[in-house]
Amino acid sequence: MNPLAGCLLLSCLLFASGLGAVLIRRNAIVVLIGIELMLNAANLNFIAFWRYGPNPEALTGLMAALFALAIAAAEAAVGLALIISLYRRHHRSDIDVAEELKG
Amino acid sequence: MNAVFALLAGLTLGAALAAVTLRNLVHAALCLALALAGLGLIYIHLEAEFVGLAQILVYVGAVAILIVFAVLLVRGAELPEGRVSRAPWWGAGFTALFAATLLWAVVRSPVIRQATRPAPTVTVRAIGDQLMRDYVVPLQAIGMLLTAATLGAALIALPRRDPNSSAHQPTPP
Amino acid sequence: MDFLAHHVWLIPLLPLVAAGLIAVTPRPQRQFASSLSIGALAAAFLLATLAFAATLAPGYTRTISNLPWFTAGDLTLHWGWILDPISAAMLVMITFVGSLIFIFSTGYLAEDPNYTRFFGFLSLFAAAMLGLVIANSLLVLFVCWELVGVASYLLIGFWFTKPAAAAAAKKAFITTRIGDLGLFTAMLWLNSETGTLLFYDSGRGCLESAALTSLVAQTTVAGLTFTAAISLLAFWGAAGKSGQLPLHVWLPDAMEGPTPVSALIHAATMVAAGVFLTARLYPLLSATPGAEGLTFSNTTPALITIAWVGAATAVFAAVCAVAQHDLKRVLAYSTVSQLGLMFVGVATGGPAVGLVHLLTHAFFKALLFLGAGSVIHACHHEQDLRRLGGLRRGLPVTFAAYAVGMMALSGVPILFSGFWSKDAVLHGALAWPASKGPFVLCVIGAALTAFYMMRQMCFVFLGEPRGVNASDAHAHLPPHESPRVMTVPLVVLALCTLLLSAVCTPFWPALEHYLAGPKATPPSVTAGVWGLLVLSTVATATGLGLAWFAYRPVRGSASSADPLAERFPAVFGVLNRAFGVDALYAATLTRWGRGLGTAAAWFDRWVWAGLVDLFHTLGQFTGWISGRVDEDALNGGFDAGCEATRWSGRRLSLVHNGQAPRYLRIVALGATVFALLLFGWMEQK
Amino acid sequence: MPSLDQLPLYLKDQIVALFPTPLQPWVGALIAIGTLCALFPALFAFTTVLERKTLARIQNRLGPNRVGPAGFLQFAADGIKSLTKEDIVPRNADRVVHFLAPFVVVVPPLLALAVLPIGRNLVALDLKETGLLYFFAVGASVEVGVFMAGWSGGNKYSLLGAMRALAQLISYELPLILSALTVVMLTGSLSLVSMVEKQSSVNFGGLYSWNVFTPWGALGFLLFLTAAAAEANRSPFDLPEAESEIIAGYFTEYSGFKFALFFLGEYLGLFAVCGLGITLFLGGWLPPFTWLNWVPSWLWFFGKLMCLIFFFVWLRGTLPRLRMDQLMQFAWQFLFPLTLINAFVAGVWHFTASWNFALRWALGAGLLALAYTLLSRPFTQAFPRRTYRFAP
Repeated sequence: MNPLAGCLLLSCLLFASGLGAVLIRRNAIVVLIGIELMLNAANLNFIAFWRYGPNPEALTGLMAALFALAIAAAEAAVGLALIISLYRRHHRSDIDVAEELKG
Repeated sequence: MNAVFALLAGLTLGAALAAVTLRNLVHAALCLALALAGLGLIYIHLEAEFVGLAQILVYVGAVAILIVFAVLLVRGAELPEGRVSRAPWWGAGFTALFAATLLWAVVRSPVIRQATRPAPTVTVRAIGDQLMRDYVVPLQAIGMLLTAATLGAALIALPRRDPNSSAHQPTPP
Repeated sequence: MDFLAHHVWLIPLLPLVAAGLIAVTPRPQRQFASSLSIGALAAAFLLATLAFAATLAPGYTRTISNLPWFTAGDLTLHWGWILDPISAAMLVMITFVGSLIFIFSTGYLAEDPNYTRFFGFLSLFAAAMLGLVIANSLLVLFVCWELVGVASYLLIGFWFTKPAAAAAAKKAFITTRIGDLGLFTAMLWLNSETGTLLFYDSGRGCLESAALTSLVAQTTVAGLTFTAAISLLAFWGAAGKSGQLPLHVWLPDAMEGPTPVSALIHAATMVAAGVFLTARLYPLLSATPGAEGLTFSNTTPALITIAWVGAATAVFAAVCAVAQHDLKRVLAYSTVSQLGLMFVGVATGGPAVGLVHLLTHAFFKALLFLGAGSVIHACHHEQDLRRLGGLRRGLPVTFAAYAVGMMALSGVPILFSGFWSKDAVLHGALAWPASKGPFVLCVIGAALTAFYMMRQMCFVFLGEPRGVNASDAHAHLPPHESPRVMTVPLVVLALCTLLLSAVCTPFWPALEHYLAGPKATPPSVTAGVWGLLVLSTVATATGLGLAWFAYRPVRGSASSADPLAERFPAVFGVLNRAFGVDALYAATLTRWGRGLGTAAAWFDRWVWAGLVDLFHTLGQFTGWISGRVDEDALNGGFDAGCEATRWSGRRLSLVHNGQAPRYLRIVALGATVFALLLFGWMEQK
Repeated sequence: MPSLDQLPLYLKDQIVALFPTPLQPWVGALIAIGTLCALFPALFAFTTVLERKTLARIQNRLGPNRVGPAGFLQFAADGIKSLTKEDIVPRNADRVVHFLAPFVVVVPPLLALAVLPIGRNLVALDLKETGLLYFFAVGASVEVGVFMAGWSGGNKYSLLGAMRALAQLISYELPLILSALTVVMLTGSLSLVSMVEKQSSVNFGGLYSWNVFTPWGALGFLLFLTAAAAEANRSPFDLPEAESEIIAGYFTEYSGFKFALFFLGEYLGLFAVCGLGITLFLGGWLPPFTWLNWVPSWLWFFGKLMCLIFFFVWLRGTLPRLRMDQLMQFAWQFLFPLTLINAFVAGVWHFTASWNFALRWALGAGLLALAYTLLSRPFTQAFPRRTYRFAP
C-alpha cells in the first residue's frame, strides 16, 4: 500500500457519499451537494494520479483538475438557478416535483 | 499514508458525510464547504499548492456561498417534506453496490502496490505556460462555458413575467 | 506614388466601405449618409489624382499587381489591378464627375424619404465602376460589370413605387443581361484557350503577344479567327451595356430613375463601360494573322462590325432624338448616339480617339443631365418639352451652364471640348481604310445632334413661358433657381467642359497622346485636318440653323405644338416611337417567348400530366389489390403484434415516471455494471 | 551587532538557538505566529482609539479623553468591559454555528497577514509560488464566517446584514483581484516578496520604482483602495453594518467578547488588505528614496500602514453611505470594466518596455483617461451636478 491508495480510497468514499446523496435524498440542493462531492472526488483522483503517476512533469492531472474546478463552478451556478426556477414554479425544492417528462 | 493525510482525510470524509446526511440545509452547505476546504488542504499536502488554493478560493469563497444563497432563496433551511426520496432503499442498495465495485477495483488494482516517486517541482509559471500553450483551446472553451453559464443562470433564475405564477410576489400596480 | 500604383484598389475601397456603412445606417441619419459617401468619393478623387500624377512620368506604360484568388483543379483564377493611362484617366473622371453629381443629389433629393438608401446605392455604384476600370482581369472586370448592372437596376428602380420605374429597371437589367451573355461566353472561351483571364501578366496575359499569336492562328466558323469571334462576343456585351443597336432599348427607359442617376450612370460612366471595354481589349480586337504570326490592324472583322454598328447607332439615335418630347429622353437618345460615335472612334482611330470623346462627353453630358435635373426640380417635375419654356429668365445659371453643354454637344467650334473630340473621331473615320461609310453617317449624325439640341434649347429656355409655367391655375410658385448645391456643380462642370478643349485640339493633342501611351506616334496637323474642321463646322451650323428656322421663338406666341410634328405628322410619329423597335421586340421576341411558354405549358398539361394520370390510376389499382390482401390476410396478425407492443410499452413506461431519482438510480446501476465489466476485463488481462 | 533593520530577525535567531535542533523549526514557526498574533491585535487596540479620536476631531468633538493620558488607554477599558459582559445567545439561535462564527471571521485575516513581508527578510510565511493566491483564498473564507454569523442569530436584521455583506464581498472581490493581477502580470510571480523586490530598482533622483508611479499602478492603486474599502466594510461601503437601517448588521446578535472578536476581525481584515495594497503598489517596506534607506524597513511598512488607515478613517468621517443598488452598479458597471482595461494597459506597458519613459507614460495614462471618461459618463449623467444654496 502506498500513499496513492489512501487518496484513491478517500476518493471512493467521497464519491460514494455523493452518490448516496444523489440517490437517496429528496431535496434538490442536497442532490446538488452530492454532485459537487462526486466531482471533487474525481478531482482528487486527478491530483493523486498526477502526483504519484508515472509522468508528473506533464502536468496533465493538474490541468484536468483546474478545468474540472471551473466546470464544477459553472455547474453549481446553473444547477442552483434551475433549483430556484423549480422552486418558483412548484413552491418546493424537492427533486421529484419535476415530473413533466412522465412516460 | 502519514498522519497529516489521515487527519485531513478524516476531516474531509466526516464533513462530506455530514453534508449529505444533515437535516438542516445550511448546516449541510457549511459542511460541504468544510469538506471541500479539507480537500483543498489535501491537494496542498499532495504538493499541488496552486490547485489547492484555487480550490479553496472557488469552493469556499464562491460555491458554498452560492449554495447558501440558494438555500435561503428557496426557504429550505428546514426540510418541510421527508428527508429521503420515495424509494430510499433502492438508492442505498445501488450506492452500496457502486461503492463496493469501486473499492474492489482500487484494492485489486496494481498501482497501489508500486513504489512512489519523489514529489515533482511545479512552478506556477509552468502551469501558466501550459495553460497558454498546450491547453489554450480548452482554456478558451472554459471561458466560453463560464460566460454561457453565467448568462444561462441569470436567465433561468430571473422571475418570469407571468401573472399566473407570480402569486407569491407582489404584482406591480 | 509607387505605393499607390501598386495599391490602386484603395480607390474603389473607399466608396465600398462607405456603401457598407450606409447599409447599416438608420434611415433618419441623412446628413451622415450623404457626407460619408461624398467624403469617400472625394477622398477617392484625391487618390485618383495622385495615381494620375504617377502615370504622367515619362515613359510610363502600366503598373500591374496580380494575386491568386483561388485554385480549382488546374484552373487558377487571379485578382489583378492595373494602373495605366486609360484607367488613370477614367479614375479621375469618374471620381470627379461622381463627386459633383453626389453633391448635386443632396439638393435634388433633399425631400426624398429614402435619401440614405440612395447614397448607399450611389456609393456602391461608384465602387463597382472604379473597380471595373482598374481591373486587370476579365473576371474582375466582369464581376464589377455585373455589380454596376445591379447598382444601375437599384437606382433606376429607386422610385420603385412608380410602375414605370420598376418596369424600366427590369427592362434595363434583362437587356443588359442579354448582352452580358456574350461577354460571359467570350470570357469562358478566352479562358479555355489561353488559360488566363489576366490582361497583362508579364508576357503571360491574354492581351499579350504570346496568347494573341496562338489565338489568331486558329479559326472557327466562316473563317473567323478566334480573336475575331471572341471580340465579337465581347462587343455584344459592350453593345448591351452601351446601348448600341439592337440592344439600345433599355437606355431611354432608364430615364425613369432620378436625374442624378441618369447623369452619373446613364450618361457619364456606366454606359461608357462598353466603350472602355473595347478600348481595354483593343489588342484582342485588332489582332490579325500577319507576317510573324501576329500583326495589328484596324480593319479586322470585329472592328469593322464595331464601326458600322456604332455609326448606324449614331444616326439612328440622333434621328429618334429629334422627335422626343421628354426632356430627358432627348438626352438619352443623344447619349446613345454619342456612344455610337465613341465606338466609331475606337474602331477607326484607335482606343485613344474613342476615349477622348468618352471623357469630354462625360463632362458635358453630365452637365446637360444635371441642367435638366435643375430644370425639372425648378418646374416641379415637369419634363415635357412642350410644357416648358422661357426659363432663361427664372434660371439664369442653369441656362448659362446648359448652353455651354449644348454647344459642346452640338460641336460649336473653338471653345468647346466636344467639337475637338468629335472632330478627332471624324478624322479617324475619314482616314479609315476599310470604308468611308461610317464617316458619312457620323457627319449626318453630327448635323442632327446640332438640330435636336437647338430644338430643345428653343423649347425649354427661349421663347415665352408656357404649360405649367404660364398657366396660373397650378402655378404653385414661379420657376425658381435651384439651390447652391445644385448650381455650383453645374458651373464647375461647365468650366471643365470649356477648359478640356485646351488639351483636345489637333494642334496640341495632349490628352490623346497621353491615352495612346508613349509608343504611339502623335497625330500631326495636316491639310486634311483643316478641311475636316471646316466640314464639321458646316454640319453643325446647318443643324443649328435649320433648328432655329423651325423652332425660333415667335414673340407673344406660346404655342405648345411642335412645328415639325404639324408638318410631317406620320414621319414624326414613327420617329417619336423610335422606329417602333420596342413595339417590334414586343411583337416578335416577347411574343415568341410567350408562345414558347404557352406551348410548354400545353405540353406539360396534356402529355406529361396524362402520363402521370396513367401511373396514378395504375397505382390506385395495385393499391386496391394490396389493400384487400392486407385487410384480410395480414391485418389480423399485425393487430395482435400491435397490441403486444402497446402492452409492453405500457409496462416499460412505468420506468419513466418522470422522476429524476429513478433515472439517477438507473444511471448508477448502469455505471456499476459498466465498471464491473471494465474492471473484470482488466483482471482478465 | 545587527543593524536596526534586521533586529527582529536577529532576536528570533537568538531565541531559536536556545532550543535543541529537532525542535528549532517548530520554535521558529511558533515565534512567528506569536509575533503576528500579538503585533496586529495590539495595533488594533491602538487603531480603535486613533479612529475614535480622529473621527471626533472631524466632527468637532473631543472623543475619548478620560482613560489614561489624553484617553489613549480607552482600548483597555473597552477590552475589560467586553470580557466581563454577559455572553448572550438568543433562544432562536443555532448554537453551534453561532459559537463558531466569530472564530471563522478572526482566523482568516490572521492567516492572511502571515504572507505579508513587513520588512526586509521579515515575512512569516514566504510562499514563493502562491503567495497572493493564498492571501485571496484565505480572505475568501471570511465570507463563510460572515454568513454563519448572520444566519445563526435567527434575526432578520442580521440575516439581511449578512446577505448585504456577501453580495458586497463577492462583487468587490473581482475588482480587488483584478487590480492585484496587474502587479502579478508585471512581476511574473505570485510571491509577495518578489513583488516588493521587483519595485526596488532605482529611478532618477534615487526614487524607487514603486508600482504606483506607473499609470496602471496609480489607477490600480485607487481601484484597489476602493475595492479594499468595500471588502473591509469601511465607509462609504459599510452597508452590511449600517446601524441606522439594520442595527449592527450580521453581528447584531453578538455581545461581549464575541462582539469584540468581530471588531478585531474587521480591523485585522483592514490591516491585511492595506498591507497587501502597500506590498503591491507602494513598494512594501521600501522607502521612497534611496537616501532614506537608513530608516528600518519595518518602520516604513508600518508607517505606510498607518497612513492608509488614517486615510480610511478620514474617508469614514467624510463620505456618506451608498445605497445598495448604487453599490452594485458601481462595482459592476464601473470598477469591474475599469480594472479589466487597467489590466490591458498593464499589458501594453509590459510590451512597450523599450519605449521612451515619458511616451510610455503618456500612452498608458491617455488610454486610462479615455476609459475613465467613457465609463464614468452614465454616472455623471445620472447624478447631475448639484448647486447648493446657503442661507444668507
